[in-house]
Amino acid sequence: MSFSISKQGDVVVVDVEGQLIVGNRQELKQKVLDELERGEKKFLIDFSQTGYIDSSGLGVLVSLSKKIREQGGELRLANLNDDLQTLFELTKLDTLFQISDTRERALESF
Amino acid sequence: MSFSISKQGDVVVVDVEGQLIVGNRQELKQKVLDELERGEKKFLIDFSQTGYIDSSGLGVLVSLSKKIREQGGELRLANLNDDLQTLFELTKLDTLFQISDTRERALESF
Amino acid sequence: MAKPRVALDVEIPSDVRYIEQVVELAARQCRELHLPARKCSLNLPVALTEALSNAILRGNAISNGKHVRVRALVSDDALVFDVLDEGPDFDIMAERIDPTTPDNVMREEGRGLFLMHMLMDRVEHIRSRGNVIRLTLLRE
Amino acid sequence: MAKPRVALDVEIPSDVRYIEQVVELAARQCRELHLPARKCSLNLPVALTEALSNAILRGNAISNGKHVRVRALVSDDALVFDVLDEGPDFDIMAERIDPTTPDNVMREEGRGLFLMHMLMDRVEHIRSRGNVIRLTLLRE
Ligand SMILES: Nc1ncnc2c1ncn2[C@@H]1O[C@H](COP(=O)(O)OP(=O)(O)O)[C@@H](O)[C@H]1O
Ligand SMILES: Nc1ncnc2c1ncn2[C@@H]1O[C@H](COP(=O)(O)OP(=O)(O)O)[C@@H](O)[C@H]1O
Repeated sequence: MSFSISKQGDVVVVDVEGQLIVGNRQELKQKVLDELERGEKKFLIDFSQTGYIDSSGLGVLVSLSKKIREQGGELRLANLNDDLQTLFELTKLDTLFQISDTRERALESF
Repeated sequence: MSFSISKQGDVVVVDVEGQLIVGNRQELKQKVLDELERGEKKFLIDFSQTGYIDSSGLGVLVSLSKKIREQGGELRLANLNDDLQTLFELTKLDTLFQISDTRERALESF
Repeated sequence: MAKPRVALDVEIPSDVRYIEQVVELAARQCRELHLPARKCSLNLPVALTEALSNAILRGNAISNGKHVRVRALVSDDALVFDVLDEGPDFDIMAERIDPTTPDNVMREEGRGLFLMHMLMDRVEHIRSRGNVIRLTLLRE
Repeated sequence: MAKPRVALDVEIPSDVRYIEQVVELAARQCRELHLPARKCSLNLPVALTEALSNAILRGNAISNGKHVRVRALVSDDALVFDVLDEGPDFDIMAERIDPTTPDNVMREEGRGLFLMHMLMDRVEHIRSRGNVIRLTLLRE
């Protein structure tokens, strides 16, 4: 369970490895907010290595998308597997986020 | 918790990721025996990504070293962290195995 | 029908960092009983995480010394998880909101009970010494 | 001195694949009580894995329906783990061999009780309805 951050061009890419849940969501939030504070504007969260997400993990994604937008930035998501896609559909969060099938497509979309 | 096998020159390298314990040791044993059956002779088990090993994991290493030697092959170990080094010393298995500090040194030693 | 048997019984401190391992034990139980893969990889882990985090954060209010218990009961047709806390009563119907309305979809909280209901075949609240949330997953 | 309190209480089926998650819960408990890092990363995980696998494979002989229970007790000076099985009595002194002698070092089995004793501050066998192996780790 860890978050790794890398930079692809001008996009900050965050890989979520393992679960995004109540026990670790603050860590993701802080990492992204630190980058935002440094002036970064474009963010991609890649879920290809993610297991499941709980409601507090979803809450952090909503919170981050608001904060990034307030700074004139953008948050995109990529690589939701079927389980995660279902979660986003159940909660209608698929209407709130721009979600791409692959990392490449997400990077191009900025 | 998984085992990945790769080939470096004529050496079969096994990376033990996570724990080597009663719940998964059979998987390691089978993977190595399969390679031995295919005619491989040189084996290196790399523990750089290993957490802990229990007595049944140590037992599998002893068993493999015997079986490999019976076929005229060799088993070497590399990258024991302090915890694992302690385990091998407590059980005197450090006298039974050839153990290298790094993967490179282990590969050169064959 | 055979008497339901306890398959797993775990008591942990009121600390959310224990949740993931407990859920992994439950998911393993789910897989070994051959329930549909999706139920074991998504429905159970998410719903149980919600019930556990509510028990720890809402029920026990992270109090030192209070515990949360999870008990799995296996019967012929279902796998049932009871999540027990030591907190005060609450009204599970009244607390549940619809987080998918245009007003609510931007909220950061309030999706827990909703997800439990969507992902489980049955969700019950039983008032005992504390709260018991009973999550039922049919084998089907 | 305060009364020892139960910090963790886990009951699992007799299946070795549950061991790793239970040990991870115990190791987390160890870290949160600020015991020395080495005790939480090596001594406890290995010794508890040994006690659990003996309880499952030897005590309960992998019987369907039999359970293994682990209970952690925290006191001012120690963290104590009780591992309970439902098996017949055995003689922990007589069963323990020295696996480091030239004859024994090539053996594939028999290192479990030895490692428990080397890695724990105290190991006790208590005969109750089944066996209780009590592993004590001093906080020091
Ligand atoms: N075990 C519980 N004990 C007390 N109150 C609870 C419990 N579970 C849920 N609640 C109440 O129900 C509310 C809604 O829960 P939920 O839908 O999970 O959303 P959230 O926890 O994000 O607020 C909580 O805010 C809390 O007031
Ligand atoms: N919980 C238990 N119930 C019954 N017998 C046990 C138990 N734990 C250990 N034993 C006995 O002690 C012996 C030695 O145990 P151990 O040192 O762990 O080595 P191993 O399990 O590899 O044989 C076991 O083979 C078994 O006969």
